[in-house]
Amino acid sequence: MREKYWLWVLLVGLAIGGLLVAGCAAKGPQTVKVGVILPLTGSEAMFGAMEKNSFLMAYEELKAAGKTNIKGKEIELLFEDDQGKQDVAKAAAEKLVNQDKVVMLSGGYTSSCTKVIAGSAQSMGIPFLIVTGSADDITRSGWQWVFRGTAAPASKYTGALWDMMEKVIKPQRVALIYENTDFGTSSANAFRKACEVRGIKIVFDQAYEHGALDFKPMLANMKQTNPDVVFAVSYVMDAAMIVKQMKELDLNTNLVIGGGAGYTMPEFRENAGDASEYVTSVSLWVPNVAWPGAKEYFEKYKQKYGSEPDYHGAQAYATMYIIADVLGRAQDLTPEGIRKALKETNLTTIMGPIKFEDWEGFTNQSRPTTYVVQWLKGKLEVVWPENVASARYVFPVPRWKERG
Amino acid sequence: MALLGQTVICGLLLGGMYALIAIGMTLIMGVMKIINLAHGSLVMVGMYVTYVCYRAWGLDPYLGMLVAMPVLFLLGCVIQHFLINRLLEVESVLPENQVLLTVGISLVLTEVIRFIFKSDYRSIATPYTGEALLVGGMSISIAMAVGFVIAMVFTYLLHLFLTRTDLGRAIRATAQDREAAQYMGVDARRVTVITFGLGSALAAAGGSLLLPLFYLWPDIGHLFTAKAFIITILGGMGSTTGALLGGLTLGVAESLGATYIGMGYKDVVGLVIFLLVLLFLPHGLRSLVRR
Amino acid sequence: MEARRIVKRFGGLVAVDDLSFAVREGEIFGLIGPNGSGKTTVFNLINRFFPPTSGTIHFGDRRIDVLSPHQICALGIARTFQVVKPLRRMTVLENVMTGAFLRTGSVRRARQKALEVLDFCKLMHRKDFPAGKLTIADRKRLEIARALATEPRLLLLDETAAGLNPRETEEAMDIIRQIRELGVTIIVVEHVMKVITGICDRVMAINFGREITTGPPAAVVNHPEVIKAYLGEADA
Amino acid sequence: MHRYRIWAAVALALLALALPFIFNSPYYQHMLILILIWAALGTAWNLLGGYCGQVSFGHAAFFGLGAYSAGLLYLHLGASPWWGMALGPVVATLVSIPIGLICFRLRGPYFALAMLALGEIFRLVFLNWISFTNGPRGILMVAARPGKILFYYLALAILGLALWWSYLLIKSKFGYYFVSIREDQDAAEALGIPTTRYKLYALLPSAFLTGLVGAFYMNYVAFIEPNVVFSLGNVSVMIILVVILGGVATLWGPTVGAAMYIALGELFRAQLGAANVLAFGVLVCLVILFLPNGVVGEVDLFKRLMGGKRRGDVGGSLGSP
Repeated sequence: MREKYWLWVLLVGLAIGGLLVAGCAAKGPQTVKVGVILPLTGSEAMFGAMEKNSFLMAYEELKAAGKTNIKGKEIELLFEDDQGKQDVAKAAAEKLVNQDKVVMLSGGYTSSCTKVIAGSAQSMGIPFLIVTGSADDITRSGWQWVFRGTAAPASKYTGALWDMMEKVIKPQRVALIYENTDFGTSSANAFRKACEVRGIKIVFDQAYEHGALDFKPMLANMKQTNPDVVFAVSYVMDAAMIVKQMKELDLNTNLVIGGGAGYTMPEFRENAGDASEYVTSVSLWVPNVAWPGAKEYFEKYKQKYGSEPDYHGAQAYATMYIIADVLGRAQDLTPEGIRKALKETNLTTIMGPIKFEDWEGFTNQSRPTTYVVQWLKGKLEVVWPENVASARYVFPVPRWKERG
Repeated sequence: MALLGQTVICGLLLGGMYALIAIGMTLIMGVMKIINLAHGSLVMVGMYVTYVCYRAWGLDPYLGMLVAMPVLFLLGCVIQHFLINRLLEVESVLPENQVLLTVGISLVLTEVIRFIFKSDYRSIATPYTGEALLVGGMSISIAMAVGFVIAMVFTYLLHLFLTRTDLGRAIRATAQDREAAQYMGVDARRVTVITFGLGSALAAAGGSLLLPLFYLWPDIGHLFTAKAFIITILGGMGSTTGALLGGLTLGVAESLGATYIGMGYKDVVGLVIFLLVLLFLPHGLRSLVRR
Repeated sequence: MEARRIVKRFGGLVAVDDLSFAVREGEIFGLIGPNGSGKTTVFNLINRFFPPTSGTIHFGDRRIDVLSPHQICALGIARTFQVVKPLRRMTVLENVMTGAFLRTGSVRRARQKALEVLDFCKLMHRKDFPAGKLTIADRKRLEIARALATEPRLLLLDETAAGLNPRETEEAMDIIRQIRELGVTIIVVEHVMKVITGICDRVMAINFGREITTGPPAAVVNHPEVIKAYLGEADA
Repeated sequence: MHRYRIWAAVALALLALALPFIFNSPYYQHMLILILIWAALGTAWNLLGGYCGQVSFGHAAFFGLGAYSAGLLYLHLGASPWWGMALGPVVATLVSIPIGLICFRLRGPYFALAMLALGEIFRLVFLNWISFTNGPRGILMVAARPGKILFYYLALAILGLALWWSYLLIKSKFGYYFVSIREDQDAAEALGIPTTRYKLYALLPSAFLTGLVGAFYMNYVAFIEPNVVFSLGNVSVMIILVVILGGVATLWGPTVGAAMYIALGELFRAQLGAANVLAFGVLVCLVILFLPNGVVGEVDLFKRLMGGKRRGDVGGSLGSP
């Protein structure tokens, strides 16, 4: 009983003392604090870690160039883990703003966490620059404190694709499959509308829950509807499972198009193996994109952290550059001053030009540049728009059995 | 017709995999009568062991399994001996606090693995990955078929072990009536330790069979825990044949649901069957066969 | 209380086979038989822990084999369990109060009633003891006290004396007799012959779920078939 | 003794009222609100799970229904989600009736798993029924909202209601009946207790309060999606964790558990970086191993202070005076 007594005294003590300590950040030298909220544990941690690394890499480069010094004060990044949970994201946002007194917030990976952080930032009147969260309504809610530069709204990933669709692919019968997440359903909605406008028939339309072992029942069903093009919005590994099982089912179409995310990542190629060949996808970014610094970022990251970054990392890297640029230009480091500076941003990053504009009901949303990419000989090549293409597209793709 | 055939085949093969994972759980639940929410995490750890064997020594996952199983057997024994058995001995209002302990164990296992391997998605490419036989317009994945056969073999071996050996009989006796078994000289503590080890080893085997087909990251365990429960209840706690039957049923039900209702609802189909069985067949699907 | 031709089958096993008997108001009725002869099953049928396969059971002029256990208890039939079922983490007093709540919604009145019953069963000194920590004798007594608190008209006692030493057995018999003084009809299932012969008015012996004989205790205990049934058990 | 307890209660109430001014920062206030939310959820669960012994792994269903009642009112009718505070608990209670009637036929782990399955079914249906629920995109509320203080007092009122109901129930016949069902269902039935009905009597307030907290959550966080509010791992299991950490079947246990869960979770998160979940997992294992009945359940002193249970009793049960 005695030891138990001490254990609970310890626990309660920890609990009471804990909160006090948690809030009081060490008072160091004067810095300009920027809060970054990312999932560093939990099932999204892989991307959270990649984005954190990219932030730090950009920060070091900027520091070397003397750009992290804002009117005599250094920029300081404070990372907080949201565990992929929205309550925690809200707590992190409140802590950063109220306890750590950050001048602005950044981060936001999952749509749900990004929404909650954005809502908190809006009600606290603190600028929030989104890195990844792509749900449409985040920048469609009229929130003047919320800015999205490096991430496109989910429904706008397909800009370049439709150009290519009209000029090259000319689909007749499209099959649409998507994960039932915010990103998946938003993309699917936009895709459906675009098909309707162009009179393209959707012959198969189904959502699935991510993490399935076996997509064959759905794919076999799809096969019967005989589509000529498949549009699929999938998370990384689901994407690999889907194309592998298409191959196993000998499901042949003229082209499989991924709706971004999963279909462009190195892990996709690694897991799907040769089934990934010729798979096409929309993308916001590829290492060999034309924007200055993109290739260097990719190589440097790979060297430094031993793995290949994807567009999530690039988003974080570019965001860090935007932050340094904005804080450098801000008249004063009040929320209002930073908001003004954000609004006036005109910067070319490795994600392309960033300019926060109001359009089509969006606010403070940079217009995304999108690409169509294709896996060719195990490499991801830009195939559209043609003026920036790194390789010529293959269309229609060979049937599974005709491949070596 | 080909669609129905394809659906059923997919379901059966998948069900075989599910069954192997669930057999581990049914053993544990049968003997300990506890809900083990760490089961999926054990599967996950098993998969990482097999993965390491593949990366480090190029060991095929079907051989790596033979390394993963003993490792997980030990891990299971340790968990049972030092954690769960300890808790069984203390007086508590709700026996369900064991469940919470397994939640804690699951968190710890997941985070330790995340520390070592990070959250990256990992997968291995064997020569047979992505290969399939096409029979009459129906595709049969090689890795799944092999996995299915191995799962069946394991189930059969386990069945022999439980019915033919003294230790196996002791396990079954403990599952049926712990106190009675103790009167008859069974060391129930030891039996529970071995059972948990065995259950963990089988979980590792199930995970290893999935490795060539699937992929791996630290949170993969959650996918399996729920499935294993459903199957355990479908089959009746503690029954190996029941688990096999339950696994196949769940696999086919999910496949049919995915084909004819929609991929998003496939898990609902499984859960509804689960509820119905729970309510109307208290001893699981096995009781249908017995009758 | 009257049972008419009750039968209970478990799968292929017939636990109670065409048994009929009637218990008169105010008497102590004994039920004996070797292990597994179906005595406890009879109790479980009366308070409907499971339904009879066929046959009917009546209490007063009500047919009770269609009711549920708690309804039967509300009608005034209480029972104890052979394997005692104390509410382990409640105190003795709280255990008995739980029974008393059947007749009252007031905590105060339930406590009063429970204290009376505890006093009656000589458990007062254990009132604040957690039921899970009682000795076997006290647990058996607690079973009776709890059942009594529901104010039954018929009390089913299942092996109340099993596992008790001679002195404790005497005490238990005293209590049973006193309960009868209160006007409660009692059916006892018992192995200890001393209890049967000491308190019962009539006894029925059963084996394999079937009646062997019914009559005054002395006659039944010495009935050759009954002796054979017990000896048969001893042989096995 | 009695007077002492009244003073303690008054002091506690005053402290609770004053807390948001002592911790006069929105961050601490957010923590306090989360503690109140989880304390109320735990107290509600404790009625059914702790006292009545029916361990539900599906309380996320009631939480989600409450949250979605508020959210759907806003989404479809444009009504203020505050109305959801009225609708949510009613919907949750109504849904709980058939659930209870069906699942209470099952005992022990079977009941737990049936509730688990039900919770998951609700999650999947709300995720896939896009035309009605907006599916995985969830419901985002865009409106100016009142400050933290109001939310704090509202949450405090909900917790107060939960504690008050629990207190009334467990001090009455209901409490005795609930505990007897937990301790031995057969014995309870033989004592004339209609067990299914009394389990339902425990479930109804439990579901009502859980739905109320769900509706409050929608108002407070202003965004819900099925994977968040119907979550097995982050709602259903965590409610149980809160109760077991604090003390099963004790009046104050869930509140203490919630304070520990939120405060330690946040402390670890803020201080330990990526190791925070690991540390939390280790802590959970330690607490369950060494304090299997929770902090309140294990500590006599605490019990007497809080009016939980007299000394000399084991393993906290009734909380009778």
